[in-house]
Amino acid sequence: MENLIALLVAAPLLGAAVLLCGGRRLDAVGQWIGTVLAGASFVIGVVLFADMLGKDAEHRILIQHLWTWIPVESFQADVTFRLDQLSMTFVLLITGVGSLIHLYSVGYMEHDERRRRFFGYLNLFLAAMLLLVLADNYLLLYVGWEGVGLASYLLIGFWQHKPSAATAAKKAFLVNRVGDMGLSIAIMLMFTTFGTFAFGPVFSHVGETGEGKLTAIGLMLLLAACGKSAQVPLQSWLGDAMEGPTPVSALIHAATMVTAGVYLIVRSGAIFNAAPDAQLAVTVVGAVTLLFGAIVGCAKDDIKKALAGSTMSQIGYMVLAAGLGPIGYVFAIMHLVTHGFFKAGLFLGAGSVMHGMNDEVDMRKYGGLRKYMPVTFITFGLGYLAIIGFPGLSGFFSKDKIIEAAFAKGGTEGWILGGAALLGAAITAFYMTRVMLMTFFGEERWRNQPTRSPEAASAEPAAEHHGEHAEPHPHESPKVMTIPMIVLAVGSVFGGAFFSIGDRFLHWLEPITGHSEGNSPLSAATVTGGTMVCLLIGVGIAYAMYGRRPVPSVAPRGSLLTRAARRDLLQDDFNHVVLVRGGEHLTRSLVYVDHTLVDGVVNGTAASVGGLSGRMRKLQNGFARSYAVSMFGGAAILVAATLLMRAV
Amino acid sequence: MNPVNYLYLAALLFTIGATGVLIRRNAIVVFMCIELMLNACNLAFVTFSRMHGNLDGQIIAFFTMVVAAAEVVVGLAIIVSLFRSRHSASVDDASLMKL
Amino acid sequence: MSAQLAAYSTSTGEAFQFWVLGTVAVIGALATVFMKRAVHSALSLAGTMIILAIFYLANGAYFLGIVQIVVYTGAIMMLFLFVVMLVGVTAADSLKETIKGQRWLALLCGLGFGVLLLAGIGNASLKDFNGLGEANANGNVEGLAALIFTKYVFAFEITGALLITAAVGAMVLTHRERTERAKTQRELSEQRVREGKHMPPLPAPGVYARHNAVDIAGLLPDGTPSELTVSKTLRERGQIRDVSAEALNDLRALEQRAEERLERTPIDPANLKRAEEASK
Amino acid sequence: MSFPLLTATAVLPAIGAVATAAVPAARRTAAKSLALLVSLATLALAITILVRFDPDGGRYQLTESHAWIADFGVRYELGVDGIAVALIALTALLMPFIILAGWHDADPLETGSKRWRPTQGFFALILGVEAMVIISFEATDVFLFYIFFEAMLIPMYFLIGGFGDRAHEHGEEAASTQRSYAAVKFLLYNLVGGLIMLAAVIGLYVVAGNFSLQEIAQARANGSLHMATNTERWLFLGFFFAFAVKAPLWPLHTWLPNAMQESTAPVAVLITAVVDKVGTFAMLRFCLQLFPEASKWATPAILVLALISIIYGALLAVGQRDIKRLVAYASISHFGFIILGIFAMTSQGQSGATLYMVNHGISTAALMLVAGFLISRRGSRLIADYGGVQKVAPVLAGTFLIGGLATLSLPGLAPFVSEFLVLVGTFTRYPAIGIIATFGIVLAALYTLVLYQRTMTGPVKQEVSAMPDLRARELVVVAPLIVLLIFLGVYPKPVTDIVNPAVKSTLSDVHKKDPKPEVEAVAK
Repeated sequence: MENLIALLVAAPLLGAAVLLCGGRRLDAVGQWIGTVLAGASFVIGVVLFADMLGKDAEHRILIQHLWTWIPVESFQADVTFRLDQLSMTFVLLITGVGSLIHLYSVGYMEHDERRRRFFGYLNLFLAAMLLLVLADNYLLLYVGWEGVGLASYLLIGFWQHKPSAATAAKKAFLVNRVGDMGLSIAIMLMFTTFGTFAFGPVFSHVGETGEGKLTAIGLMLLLAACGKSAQVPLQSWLGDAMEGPTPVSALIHAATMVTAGVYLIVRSGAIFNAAPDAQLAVTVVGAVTLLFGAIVGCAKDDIKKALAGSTMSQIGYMVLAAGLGPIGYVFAIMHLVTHGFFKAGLFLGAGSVMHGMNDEVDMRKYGGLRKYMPVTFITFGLGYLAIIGFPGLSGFFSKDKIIEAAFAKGGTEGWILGGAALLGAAITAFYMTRVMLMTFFGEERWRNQPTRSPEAASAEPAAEHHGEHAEPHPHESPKVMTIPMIVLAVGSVFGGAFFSIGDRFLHWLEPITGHSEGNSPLSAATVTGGTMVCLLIGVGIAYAMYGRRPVPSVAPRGSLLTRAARRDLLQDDFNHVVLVRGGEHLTRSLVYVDHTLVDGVVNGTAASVGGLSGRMRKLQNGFARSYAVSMFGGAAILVAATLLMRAV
Repeated sequence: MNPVNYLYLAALLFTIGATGVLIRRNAIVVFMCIELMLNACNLAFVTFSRMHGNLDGQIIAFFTMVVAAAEVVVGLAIIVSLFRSRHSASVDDASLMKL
Repeated sequence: MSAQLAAYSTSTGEAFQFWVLGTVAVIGALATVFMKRAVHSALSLAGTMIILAIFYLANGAYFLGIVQIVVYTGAIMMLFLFVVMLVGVTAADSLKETIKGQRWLALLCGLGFGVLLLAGIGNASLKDFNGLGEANANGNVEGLAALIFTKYVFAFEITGALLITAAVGAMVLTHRERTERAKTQRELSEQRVREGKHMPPLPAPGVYARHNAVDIAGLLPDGTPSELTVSKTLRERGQIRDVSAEALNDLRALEQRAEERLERTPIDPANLKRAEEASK
Repeated sequence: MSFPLLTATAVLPAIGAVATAAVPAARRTAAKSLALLVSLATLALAITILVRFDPDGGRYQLTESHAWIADFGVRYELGVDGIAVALIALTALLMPFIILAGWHDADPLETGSKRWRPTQGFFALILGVEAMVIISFEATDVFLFYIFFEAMLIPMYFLIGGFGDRAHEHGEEAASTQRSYAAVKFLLYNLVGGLIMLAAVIGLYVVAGNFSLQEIAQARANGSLHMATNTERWLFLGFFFAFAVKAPLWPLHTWLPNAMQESTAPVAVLITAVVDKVGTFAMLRFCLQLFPEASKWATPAILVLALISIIYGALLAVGQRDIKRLVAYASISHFGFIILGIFAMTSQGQSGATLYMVNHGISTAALMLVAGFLISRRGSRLIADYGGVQKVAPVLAGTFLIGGLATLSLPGLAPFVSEFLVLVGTFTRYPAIGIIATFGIVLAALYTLVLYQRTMTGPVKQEVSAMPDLRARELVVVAPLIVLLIFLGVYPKPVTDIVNPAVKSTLSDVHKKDPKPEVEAVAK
């Protein structure tokens, strides 16, 4: 059985290789090759899952050792895969959602001449992501970690002719690199502390070292997680990442890659459990981010950016849960999975809307679309209900559990975190309702007005067959796009319930992550009630602002907070001023220094030697007699030297 | 008197000759000064031969003379040809590395 | 002789000779360096060499002493004089230095070098003089010969070769190939006519009854001397006697003598003297 | 007496060089093919060495030893350890690609330009460099090594000064003056280094009485040869200076950007990927083995310099406007990593450093050669003159991107392995330095991606709109390098197996052991 694990990774990797090296002759069938291989990987995953269910909890860990990777004395890195419940969960999520989105892309990218390359990149992403979750040691995980970074770089910048896309891609990669730095330092720390960085040995020996070391490792891992999962302070790239094609946003920047940080933290649970300070930091980051993202989400008029903000905030929830320790690990993952379903669904819905609206992304130019694209409306609506935590839908279960866990942490921390989580729930309800209303309800603001705001112009070549600059004709997307949306909608409706009825998910993951009931000051019922209240408040406000009043098709100036939120709470301005400007000045001055100082010293020496020799030349006046003088003087000096030597 | 004085004399003459070489511009005089130096050496040789009580020193002096003769012949010839080309016997006129 | 040669300290006679002649030798050397005219330098150098020859003899190097006189003073110095003549004894070349600081540098070096040498000799251990007693036992020349033709025979042969080469070299250097045929008398005269100067032979030097020297320029009708009348060599050496004032001086001298006889004025020897001088 | 494999490997390209130079001027293509053949044959010999070399065998293998200058105890001694084998393989491997990439670089210019390019000379010089580099990797006699270490400069000087880029923004005159400036700068820097080293070599002879690396190292090891502390330090500095110039280490680096900027891409690769490696290799082989104590004494200073090189080089790379200069500064940063690894004195660090030499050679070759193709198409080295190339020449852009990713050491490509080893090896002994060095990987990403974005992405510039994609010859050059990058990134074991024993013995020479981990998590 374990030999199948390698195939999980191999299938999409093969697809990537074939598609990227295949050349033009594959252009026609490229998308299908990619989709089929992704599907194949999913099938393998299901087979392995079935096999795993057959065993009892103790024997569910499969290890496949492939080859020794980097052997240098005590530094032994192997290519070894580890398939346990945790990674199984991810495998299913990644391959499942991945395959669906491949399918969706077949329709979405239909008219892009570089489609083959697109699917190659998607497959590459799948392979890297699977490598990430299947790795048995941190170094191999690091490979997947950067692999997904590369894939996301390539996909964000897929429309490279758009400078904005290229810049966004670069930004994403760089910010991620900062996180990767944290990961690599963490690995080095592990090596110096434990002499290895394989999961098993490290986790089993955590107890034998000091808490300081563990805290350091934990913080470094957190840094890595922040980079990959767009947590404060490394969140700035996610918004720009929306420059990529919508399926990419759905798969990478909503469902899977951005959740890698959560995986890392949960996977390293043993370390975090032993380092409370690191855990605290994680929870703080999570809480801050979930509010940050939510606030940003409220102000965006670009539908994808609004969803990106929401993604940020939802991952904030997961990180928060993961930071709570054994109380929260399971729910972090559970929310991760459900979020995978409904957020992917929402993004696909958004994509479908844009598909029908000549790639218009400004929600203020939408409105009343529900009767033109019913399927999209329904699936999107279900996703919406799921994410705000409407009772019975998946979001309800997972998020509710996290809020409970937050309170269960106990003490003032518990209250603060819980409060933040509740507030977040309210804001989530607000901005999602806002999106919903602005897109599908209200009057049809897209009628009789120039479409395609200039910055979005020539955005997605997929639009080129729609009549440009004409009034958009909203229409439902083709089956190949709607089917994935429907499937995801189903998932987002029933997933939560399926997982939590009888704590299926809890029992499934417990052997890996461990679980402990915190001592919650509030009863579960109270928390749920509170959540409901917040939810209603949020929805209510949103309805009051956007449902009852007509939405101006040009954004009003808005309050200070609103404007700040539109600018992603000034994060980019900060980065620009501090890092970009500072960096430019630094490099420029260094170039100058290199040229004048370091090089100048050398050239100066050369020049002085030249001048000296010029002066010496004057001694060579050509008069035999002056030569004779110098000769004679030399002779005199020699005699003197001889005498001295004899005297000494 | 100590025969070493001969050596002192030789040194003196040698130095005078050398200085002459440096000071005079007339090639012929310069040449004479060189001869003077050679002679000073000869004197020293002879004195040494007396000191060591064998004739090798004298032999050397003898050879020196012969060589000096040859050298004078050639040197004077050079001076003559130089004079022909430059109509002067001043060594400073030959300050360029070509005739 | 050999006995005293062997002695560590020399006889008073040799000492006396050394101090006297040594001084002269040094003076001669200095003169060689500082005389304006090459000829004088040559002569004083010759003197120094002769003195050196004497010192050789005193040091028991009889052969060398003779050779020194014969070869150096006899041959080489004569060669020098010949060259001086050949080159033309131009009006003495000034001792004025042209290269900046050359002289001072030279003197400094010379002084330093000399001091060093003397110091070196001074603190060299030159105590014992074996003298040439047994070396010259059966004749100095024989001794030298024995060495030259046995121990130093190769050096000797090579010096021979050297001499030959030198002789040849000297010839090569000084010989000048005649490119065109020498002009005949006729051609020369024709050329003169063509150029239209000095049709007649050059005028003879001015000669008076009391004088028959060739270095006196003849007077032109206006009384100014004419260079042409003196031979080219003398002219180049600037050895022309100016006799334009000659007649007047004689006249004045005549008058004076007349007045002495007539006892007109007391005799003025200064005048007379000047007159005599001038007339010489 | 067995077949002198090492000598043959070094002599073959030398003969090839003479033969190539002898080809009549008209038969240009013949000369090129001959050079290519010779380089391939050399590669075959190098592979033979690789096969014949037994990692678990003695320290130096395939040794040859003949008396040479008996009076000074100079011997013709060759021998290879794992490190040398790896580098010889690298050199022999890169040569065919360099020659192939420079196929047209030395063709006579179009009529109208007065400059005549002696094609034969170009390829002959390249082969000559190969011969000298190989023998200096093989030499175990200090004097022998020194001779070729210096002699290398001569052909390099002519390669840099004689053959520049085809086109130049300021015209041919400016180009040639800048070229000669670069060449002279290169020569002077390295000559000064070599001079100081010569003094040290003589000093070594005075102290040790012979030049044999093995004998001296043994004598040092078993204490029979004692050096006064100061003597050893001075000698060490003398050697190290020369190697640091060659490497190049900050602040002795400024010759490299000029040299790489002015020379053609293949020659630039020759400089940075092959010739400079001799410097770092020599640090590992001579500095550490001959002067272990002094090496340890100088370690802190050297580590700091290496650190400066890493950060400084990367920052300057970000600030460059000229593609080749950018790559040059990137290389300076990478050499900083190599030196860091060498002087961290841990097995990870030194194995990593050796691996780094190999990988950096390949990755730089890939990046630089593609850049060369790009430049030869547009006729400009300025980044600002490009834009949107990936639209018109996707394959070129793709290979360029892979080269760039290798330069920023992306996991899965070869450089990652070595870079991470170096970082870990440094971290285990000097955590602070390790962490600061880690910033280098962020900066690497910065300059690589900025370069890629400015040249390849964005709207298509008018001048590049007609740019042809990679030709077959160029693809043949690049593809194998990329395959190699991926292979060594996924399965570097073959190289590490060869290198590790050598590193182990080197470490034992300097009496250093890897620091023990705090917790023994892995059962020995």
